[in-house]
Amino acid sequence: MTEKNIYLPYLMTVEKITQEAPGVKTLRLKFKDEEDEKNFSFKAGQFAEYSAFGEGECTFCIASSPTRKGYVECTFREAGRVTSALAKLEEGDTMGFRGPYGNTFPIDEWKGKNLLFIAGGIALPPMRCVIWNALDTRENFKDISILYGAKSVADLVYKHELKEWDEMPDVKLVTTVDPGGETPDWKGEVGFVPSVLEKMNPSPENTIAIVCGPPVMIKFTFPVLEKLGFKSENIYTTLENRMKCGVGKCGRCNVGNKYVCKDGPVFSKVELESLPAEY
Amino acid sequence: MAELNSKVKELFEKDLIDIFIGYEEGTRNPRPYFAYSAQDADNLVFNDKCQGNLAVYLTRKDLVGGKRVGISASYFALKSISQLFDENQLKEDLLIVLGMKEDGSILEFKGLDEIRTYLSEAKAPSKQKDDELLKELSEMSQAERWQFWSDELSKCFKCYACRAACPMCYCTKCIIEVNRPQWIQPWISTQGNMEWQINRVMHMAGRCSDCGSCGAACPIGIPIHLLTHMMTKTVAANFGESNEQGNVLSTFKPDDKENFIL
Amino acid sequence: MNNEFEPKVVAFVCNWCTYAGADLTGTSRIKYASNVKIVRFPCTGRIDFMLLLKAFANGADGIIVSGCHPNDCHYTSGNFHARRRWILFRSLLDFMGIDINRIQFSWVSAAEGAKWADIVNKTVTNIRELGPYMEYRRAANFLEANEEELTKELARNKEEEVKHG
Amino acid sequence: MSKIGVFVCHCGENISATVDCKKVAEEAAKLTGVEVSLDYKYMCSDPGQTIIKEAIKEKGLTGVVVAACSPRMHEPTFRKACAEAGLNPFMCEMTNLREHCSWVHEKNDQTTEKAIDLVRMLVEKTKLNKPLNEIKVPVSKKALVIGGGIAGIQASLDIANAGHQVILVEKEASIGGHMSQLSETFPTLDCSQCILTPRMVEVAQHPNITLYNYAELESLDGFIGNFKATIRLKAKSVDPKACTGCGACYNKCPKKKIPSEFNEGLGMRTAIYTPFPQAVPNKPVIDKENCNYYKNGKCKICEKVCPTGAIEFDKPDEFVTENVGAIVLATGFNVLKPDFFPEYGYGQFKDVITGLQFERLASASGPTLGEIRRPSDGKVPQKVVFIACAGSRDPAKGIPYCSKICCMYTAKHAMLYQHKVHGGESTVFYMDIRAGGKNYEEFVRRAIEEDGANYVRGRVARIYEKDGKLIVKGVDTLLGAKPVEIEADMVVLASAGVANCGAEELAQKMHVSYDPYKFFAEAHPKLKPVETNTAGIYLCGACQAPKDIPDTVATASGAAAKVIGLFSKDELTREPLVAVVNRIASHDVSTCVGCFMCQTACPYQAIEREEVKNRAGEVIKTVARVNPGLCQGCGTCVSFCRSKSIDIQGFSNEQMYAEVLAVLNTP
Amino acid sequence: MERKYISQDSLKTWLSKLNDEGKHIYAPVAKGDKTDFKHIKSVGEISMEHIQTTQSAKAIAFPRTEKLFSYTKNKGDVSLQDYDSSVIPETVVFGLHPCDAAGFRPLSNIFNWGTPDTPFNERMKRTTLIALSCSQCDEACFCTSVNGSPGNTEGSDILLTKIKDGYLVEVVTDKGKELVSKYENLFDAAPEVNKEEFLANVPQKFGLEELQQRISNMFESEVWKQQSARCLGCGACAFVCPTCACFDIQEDNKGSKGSRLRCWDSCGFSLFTVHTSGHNPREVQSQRWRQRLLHKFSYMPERLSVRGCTGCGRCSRACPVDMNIAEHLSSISKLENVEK
Repeated sequence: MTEKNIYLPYLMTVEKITQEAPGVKTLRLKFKDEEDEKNFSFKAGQFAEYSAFGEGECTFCIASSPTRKGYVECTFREAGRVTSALAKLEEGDTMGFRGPYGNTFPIDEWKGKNLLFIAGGIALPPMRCVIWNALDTRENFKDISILYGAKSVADLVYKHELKEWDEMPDVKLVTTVDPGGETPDWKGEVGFVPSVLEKMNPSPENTIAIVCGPPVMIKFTFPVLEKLGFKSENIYTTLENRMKCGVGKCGRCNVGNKYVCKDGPVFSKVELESLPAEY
Repeated sequence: MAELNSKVKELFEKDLIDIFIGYEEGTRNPRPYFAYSAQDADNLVFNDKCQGNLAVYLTRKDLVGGKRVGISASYFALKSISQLFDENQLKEDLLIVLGMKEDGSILEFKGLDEIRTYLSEAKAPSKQKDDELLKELSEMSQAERWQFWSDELSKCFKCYACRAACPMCYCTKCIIEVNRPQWIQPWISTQGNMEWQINRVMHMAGRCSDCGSCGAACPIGIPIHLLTHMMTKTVAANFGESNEQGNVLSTFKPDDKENFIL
Repeated sequence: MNNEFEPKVVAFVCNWCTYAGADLTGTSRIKYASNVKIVRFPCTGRIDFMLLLKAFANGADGIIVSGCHPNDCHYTSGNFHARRRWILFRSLLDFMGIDINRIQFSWVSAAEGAKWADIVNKTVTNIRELGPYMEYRRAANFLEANEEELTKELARNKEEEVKHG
Repeated sequence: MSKIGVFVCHCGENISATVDCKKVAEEAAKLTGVEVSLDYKYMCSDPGQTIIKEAIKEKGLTGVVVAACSPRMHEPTFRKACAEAGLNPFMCEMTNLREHCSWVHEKNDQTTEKAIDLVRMLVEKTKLNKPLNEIKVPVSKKALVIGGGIAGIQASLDIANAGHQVILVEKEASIGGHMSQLSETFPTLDCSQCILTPRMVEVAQHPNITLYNYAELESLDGFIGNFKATIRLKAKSVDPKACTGCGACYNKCPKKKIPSEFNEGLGMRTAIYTPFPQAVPNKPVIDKENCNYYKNGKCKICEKVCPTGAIEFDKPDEFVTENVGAIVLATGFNVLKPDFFPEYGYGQFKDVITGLQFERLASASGPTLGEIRRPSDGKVPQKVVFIACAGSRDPAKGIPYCSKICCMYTAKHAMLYQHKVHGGESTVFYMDIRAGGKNYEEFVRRAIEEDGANYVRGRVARIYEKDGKLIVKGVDTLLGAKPVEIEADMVVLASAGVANCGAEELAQKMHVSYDPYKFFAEAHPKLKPVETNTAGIYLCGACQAPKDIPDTVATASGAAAKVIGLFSKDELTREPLVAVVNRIASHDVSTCVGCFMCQTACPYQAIEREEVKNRAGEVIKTVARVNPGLCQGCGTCVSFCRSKSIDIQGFSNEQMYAEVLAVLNTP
Repeated sequence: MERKYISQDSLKTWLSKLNDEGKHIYAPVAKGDKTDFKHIKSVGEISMEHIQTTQSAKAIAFPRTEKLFSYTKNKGDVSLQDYDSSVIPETVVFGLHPCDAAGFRPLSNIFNWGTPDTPFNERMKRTTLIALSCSQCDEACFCTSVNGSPGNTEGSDILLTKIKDGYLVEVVTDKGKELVSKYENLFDAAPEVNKEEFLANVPQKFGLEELQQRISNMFESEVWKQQSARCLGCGACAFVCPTCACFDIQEDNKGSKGSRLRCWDSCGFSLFTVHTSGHNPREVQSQRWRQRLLHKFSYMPERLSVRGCTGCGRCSRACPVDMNIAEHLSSISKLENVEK
């Protein structure tokens, strides 16, 4: 055969499993084949297809940073057939990985700027990749602020990393939970992300805002950013649409004539505004 | 014909309906048509070339949701409408049914009970051709029947036109789309195609109006309507023509007859 | 192991009558063919017809479906519902040319240990005569490449049949 | 993958003699997801269970498969062991290598292969098991007893004596039922009223019993532990609080010629009446059908004579709603009206009477004060013919069953007649004598041998009147079908016991199933004789089938014991092997499309309708929901559901599917 | 382009020889009133009476179900068996019409957009298309409205045109040449004929330019709702289409062995785009109908430089409710007030 079969996944060993929140797990995957590992590279924002052999494939972004070599991580919520099977894997088991696919955050263009990350619920993973990327190349950026909200304290993912970020002197972390989701010893904010953002009142000056979260959160966060003076070209988000192939062929993920798998998943708000509401 | 047009006009003029489901002239045969005004009513036709079962549109929420609906219904569509009522899918106060007799005259129904009464008395249109095919098939040996159906169903490419054309297939998630477990292979193979048809026909048992729309809809021309036709006849032969309420499979009689259980 | 065709038979039984009846066959030490494997259901009403087809698709040559006698259902009416289902299902399969002689339906009560052994032995003998149910399995394939593979398997089985038949 | 532990039991040699248990364990160890696989001589023994418990703890097992004997035997044992080790008990499954394998097959490779297949099957199932928790349903500890005959009285007293509140509903003006009409009772011949009346009084005075006489169940909602019963209190026209039971009213009532129901029409009563002198409560009611005031607006004599002003005309029926946790149905039976038999001339000949009428004649409180006098002319009959099986065991008449009590009471009647009419002649036509029961056969023999009742085996074809005598024409089958003709003064028909009128309607109200003869159906004919298919509703006495007094009382106490058992805890716990309708994360809420055909299929009325509303409170969908308090887990709905929206825990679609695939696909 | 002539009989001989060579020949075979491509064993099976086969010939390169790779599981471990292109036979498709042959270009563009799709390419590599010009058409045909024609050579390796008792042979590609040159003696020199005279007259239904101008700006139009009202949401149109390439990836797994399969899918199915959360970007049929038309007439031309429609009219014939695509496109091309 002359060309590589694009549907053939890499075999990966599940190296580490972290239970992030009820129903949410992070798997750290290591290439079984060293050659594969050597030839593999990706950038922040990209996604991949993960296989549980016997059940099928599922699409998630790569949650680990490209600056951390030797493994990739994914974080997912157990929902359907494939995610349930992935959730059942034990350390040492084999699974499949196909990618990286899609575009990336233009992180090189952000050099010398302030970064404001705004994430909600299970949408922190795509952000985590770029957060660590930025933190690992901290000298390239000015202020880094992270606003992360979840339904309840239990639902916050990456709890130990949140702690780590919180302790970093050059990172401003604000965590919030929806009203009623707090525990007695909760020290963060209580309230929905858009209102907490408004309270935070970040300066739009030389700042890039990266927003990831459920559609409702995004819908209400954009106007707040606008109000704060953020320009559309300085706001980025990632889109999720159902995909099967990940490479622009299966015909599911397009939003108008843009394919989330090829033209996305990262879109600036400017781009988003030119797209029809098909996501 | 003029009777239908003027009747529907009247329904719109009296503001009794928001939408009327009927047929208009199409490329070769009449096709489904939705009238939204008295003016639209002029486009309606009804003749023996009208295919399909219009009751299929009654469960389409994006089309009829919350609207007052009128429909021109063939004998088979009436049967489907009655069954859809039994299955809690329709609201009596939102539906006006005009029964279309084979001669083109209109039967006006005041409510569901009248439809039921009519159906209990009316004779089903004859299905002579299907009956003949059925007989032909049942006279074959088991191996020949297997050959026939595996040949036919090997052609199926699972477009699910049979499902889409059926008024009783209104599930939001069909068993074919259930993947835990994957009951039926979603890809195309004779076996998967067969299992799909077996499921479809078992799900139709006692609910099917025997309209044959599934077979008519099949783009490849597989005579799948023979399966539902056969099922309708089997149900009638075993459990009687009318099953008072609900599905033949959700009810039973202690003295149901069988001769194959040891 | 000899090469004789050993039918694979799956039994779908209800927990209260036939499963208990098969338990009694055991306690009475009545011997029967080991080709049958029992899958336990709460009630015959629970037995989905799709599971029977899945059994055929996955290599079963024969199937036994068994539960409580009419009026004896632990849940009063599960077996009545099941019976209706089987009446229609059987007719449909037959109409489609699927070999219904490979499905044995029976009522075996918790007291009928001997009947259970009898049903199993009868079914196994019957299926042994009918041979492996390749037609249905064969229909699962979608590629010509597989078809060739299957033709070979079919031929192999035929050969074996001839050899031992 | 999951971490499953497989534990293969030798069962001494019961399994290992034919199955290579070591090999089974080795093969199981190779299966994906199997963390540990061991074999041991006796898994159910303490050390065996310890092995399992240790493995769960050490290896962090997520599931356990015990390959041993029948799960019908030891499933609870092993599930308990798992629970003790901290594993959810429903993550433990058993596969049957003994009854279904080693005991029924020869020792050879195939048998071991089969054992391996069986283990693989359960391993695949167990991988898909989900931890389940017992279902808890709150119980309101108050019982509703419907029917105030001896069955209802007994059940009420038993429940009340156990310390629980009881609502007793009786449709007549007095409790007591058929037993209060009886003269003496077989086989001891003690006076029926003497043994019953104290119990009736006890009911009336019991602090835990609320008696609603002259009342009927109007409607019933809810489910086990949580029923809501609406009871119609029929207007009595007499305020029971004001009434002292002095009797002035019925003594003065001008309507005196109303056939008394209590006396089976052999005596008369007034329009305002108490059914019988010992009635409980002993307060009259007005029979509106016959009362002059209600019929033509004039009279009101009772109102005038009542010293306490207790008469209250034109008061409507009232309704009360009671929340109860359990219900006992004790609505009793009726006797077949013998006009069913034109050939016996009941209704045409005054002296052809029913057994129950004979009871009234023989009763000291009856219209003849216990003397046997025939209805036509009050003469003492010298020749009496008793006909057993009047209607019973006659498929042609639509009653194929045996009414069970007639043989005994006919013997009693013959005996009582012989005691009371010295020199009288009694002849009993019978088909068979069914005298199963303590001292029953002896009793019948006494009637024949000591009291001289003449037993003739055969059917009576016809009765007609001739010269003031009733000519009974029958055959004696023991004498080669010899025709027999007896000139009798009176004929007593042991007419069949039939379901009480209104039984069908009541059953439908309560969602209780009934048999073709309208007797209420028990949940299981042997093992659940006092339960119905609706959890929390129990049966006793003759509403289920004709019964004699001892049986009736026994079932009443049985039903009461079930109720008391139910009330012994604040919450009802049930195995969670019940059906559930899926709920998905989408705005569709469930894949259920709400056709509700499962509702028709469910034998337990466990499926309810649930309206799903959006945030604005609009109903977006009506979907099915399973009431886990009622579902018994048969799964009929599961295989019926077209969109697979309903599944059953413990025997889920995925699990059963995995089992079938696993048993057929060798790795 | 080389032009030759082949007689009716020689054509049969040629095909028989190709068959004998071991090439799999797919050709139209009639059964009942339907004709479809089938792997033929003998030339006699071929039928050319039809106007159009029910299905297109796309399954040759994009089979209804295709194994992408296989795997074997052993406890937690997995080994992979890559796609095996060696099982693909050398194939000749005979008797497809120019609209079908033209359909392979859009397919190829989809499957090779950015990343080449091995199974598709390997199959195409081994396939030669001997197309046949159309001498008749029906009311569903509209190739001339989408820049095609009944004698269009685009996409074919060889195009035959029936002229009197034989066929004009136009050898379009090297692949075609190979098949011809091997059996040179069966062919004669092409006669001087005007090919157009032997072609069907397919009337133009709409102006492509007018359509193209409007359709790219019509995402929010009400037209979709009106047009799709009767659409039942089946996949018939997509499955018979020569250019529809949407697919699903599924898993076939028994015991420890399994394979990943690609199978046809349709953008018309209601759950095609549904998210795990239940959210569905194309929730109602009008959105799915819009996707179908925009994909073919807006997105593909914009992104892949090729239209996703060759005017074969199959979707119109297959539709149970007469969703006549030419009629719908024509009405769009006549719309007024579409903002540029």
